[in-house]
Amino acid sequence: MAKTEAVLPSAHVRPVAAGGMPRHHMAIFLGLLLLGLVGPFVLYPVFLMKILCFALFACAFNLLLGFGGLLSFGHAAYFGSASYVSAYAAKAWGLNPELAILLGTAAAAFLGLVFGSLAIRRQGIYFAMVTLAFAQMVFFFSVQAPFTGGEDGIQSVPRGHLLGLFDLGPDRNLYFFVLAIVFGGLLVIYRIIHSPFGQVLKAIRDNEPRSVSLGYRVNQYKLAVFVLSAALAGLAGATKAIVFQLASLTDVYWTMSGEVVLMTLLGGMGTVFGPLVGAAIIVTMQNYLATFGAWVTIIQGIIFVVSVLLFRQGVVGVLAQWLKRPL
Amino acid sequence: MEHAPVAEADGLLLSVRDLHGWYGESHVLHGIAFDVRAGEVVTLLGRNGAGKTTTLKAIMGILPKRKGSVVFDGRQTIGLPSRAIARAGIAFCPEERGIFSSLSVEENLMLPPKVRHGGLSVDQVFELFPNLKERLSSQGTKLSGGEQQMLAIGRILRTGAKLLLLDEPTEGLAPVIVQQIGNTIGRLKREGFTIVLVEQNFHFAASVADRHYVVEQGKVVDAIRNDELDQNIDKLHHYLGV
Amino acid sequence: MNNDIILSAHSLSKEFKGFIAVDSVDLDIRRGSIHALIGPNGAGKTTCFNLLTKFLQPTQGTITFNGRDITRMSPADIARLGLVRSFQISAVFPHLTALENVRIALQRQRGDSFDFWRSERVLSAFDDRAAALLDDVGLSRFTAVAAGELPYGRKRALEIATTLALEPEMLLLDEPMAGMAQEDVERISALIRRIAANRTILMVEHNLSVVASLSHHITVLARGKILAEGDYAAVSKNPDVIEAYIGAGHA
Amino acid sequence: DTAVKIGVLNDRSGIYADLSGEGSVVAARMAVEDFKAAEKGITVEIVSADHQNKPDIASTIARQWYDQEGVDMITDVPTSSAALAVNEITREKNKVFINSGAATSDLTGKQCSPNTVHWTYDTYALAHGTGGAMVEAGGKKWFFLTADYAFGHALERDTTAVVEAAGGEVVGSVRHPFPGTDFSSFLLQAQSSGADVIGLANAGGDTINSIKQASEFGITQGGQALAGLLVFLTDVHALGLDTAQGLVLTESFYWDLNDDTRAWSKRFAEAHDGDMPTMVQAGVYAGVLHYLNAIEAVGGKDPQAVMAKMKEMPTDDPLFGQGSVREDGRKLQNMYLFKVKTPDQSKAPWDYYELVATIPPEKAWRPLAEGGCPFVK
Amino acid sequence: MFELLGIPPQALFGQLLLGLINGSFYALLSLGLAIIFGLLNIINFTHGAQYMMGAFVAWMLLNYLGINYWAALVLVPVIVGISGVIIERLLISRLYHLDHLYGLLLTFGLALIIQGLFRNEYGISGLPYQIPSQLSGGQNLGFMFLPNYRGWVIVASLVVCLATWFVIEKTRLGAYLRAATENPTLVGAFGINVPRLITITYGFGVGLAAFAGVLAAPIYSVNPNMGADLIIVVFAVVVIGGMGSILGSIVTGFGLGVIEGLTRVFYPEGSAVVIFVIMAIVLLVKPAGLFGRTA
Ligand SMILES: Nc1ncnc2c1ncn2[C@@H]1O[C@H](COP(=O)(O)OP(=O)(O)OP(=O)(O)O)[C@@H](O)[C@H]1O
Ligand SMILES: Nc1ncnc2c1ncn2[C@@H]1O[C@H](COP(=O)(O)OP(=O)(O)OP(=O)(O)O)[C@@H](O)[C@H]1O
Ligand SMILES: [Mg+2]
Ligand SMILES: [Mg+2]
Repeated sequence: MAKTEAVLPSAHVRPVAAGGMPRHHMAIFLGLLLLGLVGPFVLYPVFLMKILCFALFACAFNLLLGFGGLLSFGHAAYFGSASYVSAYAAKAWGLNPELAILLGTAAAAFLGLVFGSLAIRRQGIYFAMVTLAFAQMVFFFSVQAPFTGGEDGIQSVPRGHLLGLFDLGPDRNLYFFVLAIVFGGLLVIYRIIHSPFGQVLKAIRDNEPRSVSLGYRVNQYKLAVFVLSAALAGLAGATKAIVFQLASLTDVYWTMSGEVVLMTLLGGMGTVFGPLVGAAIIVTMQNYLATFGAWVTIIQGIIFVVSVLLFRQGVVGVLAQWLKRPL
Repeated sequence: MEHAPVAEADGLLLSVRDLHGWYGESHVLHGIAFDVRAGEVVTLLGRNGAGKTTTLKAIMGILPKRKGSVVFDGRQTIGLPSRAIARAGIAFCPEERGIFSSLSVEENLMLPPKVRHGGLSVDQVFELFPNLKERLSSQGTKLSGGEQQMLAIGRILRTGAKLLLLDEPTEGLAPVIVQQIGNTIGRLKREGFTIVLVEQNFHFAASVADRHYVVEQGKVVDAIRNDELDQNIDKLHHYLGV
Repeated sequence: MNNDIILSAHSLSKEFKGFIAVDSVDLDIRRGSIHALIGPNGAGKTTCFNLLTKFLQPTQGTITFNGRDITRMSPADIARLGLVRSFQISAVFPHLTALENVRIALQRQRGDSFDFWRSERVLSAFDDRAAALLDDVGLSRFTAVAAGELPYGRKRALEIATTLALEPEMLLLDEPMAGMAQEDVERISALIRRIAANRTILMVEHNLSVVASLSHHITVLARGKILAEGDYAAVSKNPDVIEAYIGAGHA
Repeated sequence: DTAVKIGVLNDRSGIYADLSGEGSVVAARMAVEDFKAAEKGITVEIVSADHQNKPDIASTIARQWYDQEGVDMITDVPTSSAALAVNEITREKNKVFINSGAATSDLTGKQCSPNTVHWTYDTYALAHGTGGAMVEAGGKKWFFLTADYAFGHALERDTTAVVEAAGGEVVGSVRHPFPGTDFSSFLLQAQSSGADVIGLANAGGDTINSIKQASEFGITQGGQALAGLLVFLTDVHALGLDTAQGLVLTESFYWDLNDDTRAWSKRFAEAHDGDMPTMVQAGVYAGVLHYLNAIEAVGGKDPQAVMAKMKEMPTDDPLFGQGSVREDGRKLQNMYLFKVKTPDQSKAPWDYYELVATIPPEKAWRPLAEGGCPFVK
Repeated sequence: MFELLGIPPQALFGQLLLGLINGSFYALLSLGLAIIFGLLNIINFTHGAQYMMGAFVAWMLLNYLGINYWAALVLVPVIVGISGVIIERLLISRLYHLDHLYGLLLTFGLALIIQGLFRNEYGISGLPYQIPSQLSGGQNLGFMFLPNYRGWVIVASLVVCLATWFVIEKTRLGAYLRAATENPTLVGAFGINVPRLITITYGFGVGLAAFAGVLAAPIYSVNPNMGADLIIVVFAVVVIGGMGSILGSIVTGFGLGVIEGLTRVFYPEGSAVVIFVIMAIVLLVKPAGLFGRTA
């Protein structure tokens, strides 16, 4: 009867029939890589790096929502805490960027493990609220904790030298470092979705008790995907901290959690490439509307409403329908 | 149509013509047509997936997409929202029972508003289904499968609707209860209720119905009077694939 | 108890806030037998099921499976031991195709699939087996159909196929025939008989003809207590059973 | 002739929108007008943006302005975190940053930069203004209501120092979460502490809420004085005099100080739908004006030269009068201790303050030595 | 005179009382959320914004039309409630056939819009709203000075909460509503006008939020963000209580208010997170929430 449609239109995740990456996905990945490579010579690298970081963040989030069927409304917690950790490691301990980022990612993964193991005890909307509440907790912690620099955040983080060799100071150098990280992240996510593990996730989302009766330890699967998602979100956050040489409360505030949901929704949740598009659109929008103040939030709100009402499959989802191919 | 519905149109309570129904894209009903006279008990027989449940849903107006003509009590209902159809005097007991977990058994029983006089009283319902009386205060879905079935039937007997649509009311019921239901249906018939029954349990159907319509792939392919059942038994077995 | 008892419950009870649904029931199920659990509605059959498969915690009593105490185990672990159940209200994965439904079960043979780094290509290894199972329950025409769109009866069939895919040592079927057309009933009975060859089956069923033809041993529950035990002939003669369950019509 | 591009970067939608926001842009334009740029063959363009009080947005915009849009100077930038971010980037890109909106005294202390001027106020000055003056006025026993984060702690620390130096004592303090809504229980603790003065070491919405609820618990009527350590004209406006009356606070500018300020503020109000200027907006005006004067004097816009010139020549403007920019970038001028009028004392709209004391620069601002600014030898 | 952890008992009473007041806002808001959720199966993220609207509309009535607090107390819930009805009819009602999470997303977007609009119009530093003269001043209870207004807040919210509980749990209408959320189609097939039920319910839940807003206007700063952070705490409250039971959310609301109040005395630094910590603990020991129905 009512309310049967799963959060994600299942059509988009039909497994690629017993094959590896279907040709058109391969093509898209290559296309993206190409874009990524020429990008900085056309557009402002810092701006592109911002898009890249958020793209990864959105994809990580989508892994949980679109493919795990779990709507986390507190993903800023992992994004933000990772950015704090990597910023601190790079500034206070003078770690190399790659190490700082790894550390941040690990921190996020750990946090994901702790919060995840609690949050998965509730489903659906409750899950969303629980994650949101935990994120708020992280926010308050970040405000008070001495090492986060409270409201000032951690400023002037050194970009440092990759492996102690390559200077990441110049925007272009840094850019390619970031591109590598983000692209790697995307490939990982893609593989997760199209793995036996991914199949089980789909089943669990469809009918939990049945999965249990088949002998699957459902919660462990949920936790696993939660931690994976948190870690990848952390990877994005940690990278962002190095790029902007700054970690601040914005990264852990609930509006950030909202933004990532928006990006995913707009791009097309449950699609592989949707979040990329969503992130690009939102970041660009924020960039050009910065002068309009409160209108930024209003417009974001409007996009939310419109996407939910008329545009649930998101840009890429619609495209996928039109091409009759999962994207 | 090669099978003649009811020849004489007198006392027609429900008359379905060229009824089509869809679930999303999939076209499930392909021109269902049959008639029910006032005070009659007819069954819809057919294999799994033939479209019996869907037919009932379409009549009740809860099938999202439907076309054709459903005339109830001389009134075209195909366009009406289900609440209007219910008010007109049709009641539906779904296959999956539809007991409300957030309501106590009593609240479940009392939920459907009376649309006409002449429904059973609560005590009469308890008389039919003693189990319910004992568990009045417990949560509706905490009842056993069968108890839920009783509740689902019991509650629509109260409303005093003229036409009852029962989808596999005996499913998962113990033989004793099945017999009770049989008697109940007989009694309801005597009290002037009209009943459309979807059944898998063909013996049960035979014991209560006046006529049987056979549904196959969204069409009514045959109509058999209960008293002519013996002659047609082989045909029927063929239809049901026994 | 001797070792040809595969599953045994001792003084099993379940109480729901004051209401005793199952009242110190003793069950011994012989290996390789088809054991039917019958009884009037609300007798406690499904509750028994849920207790045996640990979907409910017994208020008291012990359950041993293959001589091993499973009273405190989790449902998933029970399933891993080879004690698998079906549901009274049908349970499939609506958005997966029939084939994928079965495959999910087959996948269990690989143990836990936490291997998110591997490609799902490894799963296509199971396709043939899955197809075969679907064929067994007469769903070969529906392999590519999303389970949610199958009619009720087919869903039940699919559910059984999925359950079988686990190659369970013991099967618990809650009203496998409910809502099935005659033809399916026949097929499923045949299937059950076939699979029972090397398995133990405990089933709840109201369709007496099925019970009569299939089961070696019958336990009759009423109001949470055991009313009678024995084979069909014996049980169906038992006056209490007739009075409480079968009713005059059938006797 | 030179073309100068000035970026007004501030909060246009958030908690500081009213005290900086569009008003600061208006002020900047007025500065350009009064400077008569055109006649001097200097073309000035003003751009503005909203940093939403987020340091990362602030830094992104600053980067883009410097790298892509050829902005020479950024001004205003309330919110310490954003200010510090812009401070860094300005140094990195070697441009000019004249901050008016931010409170943190680190801008001219640990984080000081040769490319930055900090104009209107800072936490040190506020703490000293209010703290010192209150103790002199007899408020010896203090209790602090402190926002529980770096900024609040700093404010409490500085003020405590002053109070104790001036012979007062701190009888207690309580740290409230930031941001908070219900302060009643903290106020109750303050009330029962027997202090003469309750110091509000918080900002924005927190301050407004605490003042509102203080009046509800009749704290000022109960004889205890309420001292806002970071309160702006717009906050008082928002509270209304009924609630805010009796509040003591420190600012470096008030529209009703003298004829010059009145005249200028009148013009401002006309250009800014009737709202009177805050000290931050005044600071933007004065800062831009001084910057342009420096450019004129240098005859070019080379950041180093201009910075040097700004520090070398005295400042003079209708709003802050005579003043100077110190080596570490600190702008020096009077601070004023105000008391909020009672409703019946107030004659006209925006007539809110009565002047309690004027604090001369040497007492108001942190001595150069104490700041610990690295590049100042 | 003996002291408890360094706090004189009177002071403690005072703090308890303040906790209750604080809790009455949690109770009103979480109740509204629970009702809307219970019946529409969506989490109304707009709730915070609607609470804010309540306060603002009260302010507008006073400043544009000179309508006083007492009238506002009645009018505002109606006005905002109607705005809610419109939102439900125009937007939310299109989502019922979808997963609940879409409702969350939609209302989140709406919250952004509403807050943004008010921010554009009225700025952020907030607007003044005086305590009604009848309630100004306060009682000296010996152990504390209790502003009359705060006392009134407790009473008002208690009455409203209990009345609501009665309607939902004890009346026939309530039964319809509960049934309608589980299976609207079937309830409709019984001849009940489900869409109207749902609309009314949403309007009512929103009205509750607005009512809380009016209560808050005189004591909290009336600004566009006043609801934004509060609502997240209320979510935690709702999770702790479990939305299964109306009474549950009321009790939890007041209870947590008190607990938070006490934390402010004994460990102020922790008062911001105490509720979230409790939520974590509850999730550990009783995942369904204190009053939650376990399916
Ligand atoms: N929700 C649905 N979405 C799509 N197709 C459906 C849905 N429900 C039923 N169908 C299809 O409609 C057809 C008729 O289903 P229906 O339930 O009416 O059959 P039935 O005669 O009631 O079968 P049964 O005896 O098993 O109840 C079947 O082919 C089924 O696959
Ligand atoms: N969760 C529960 N809470 C309270 N009572 C329950 C619960 N589950 C079952 N009961 C009660 O326990 C009794 C046994 O229920 P059970 O479902 O086992 O019956 P059953 O034998 O399966 O009947 P049926 O053949 O109709 O399915 C019933 O009276 C039912 O009302
Ligand atoms: Mg059916
Ligand atoms: Mg049962």
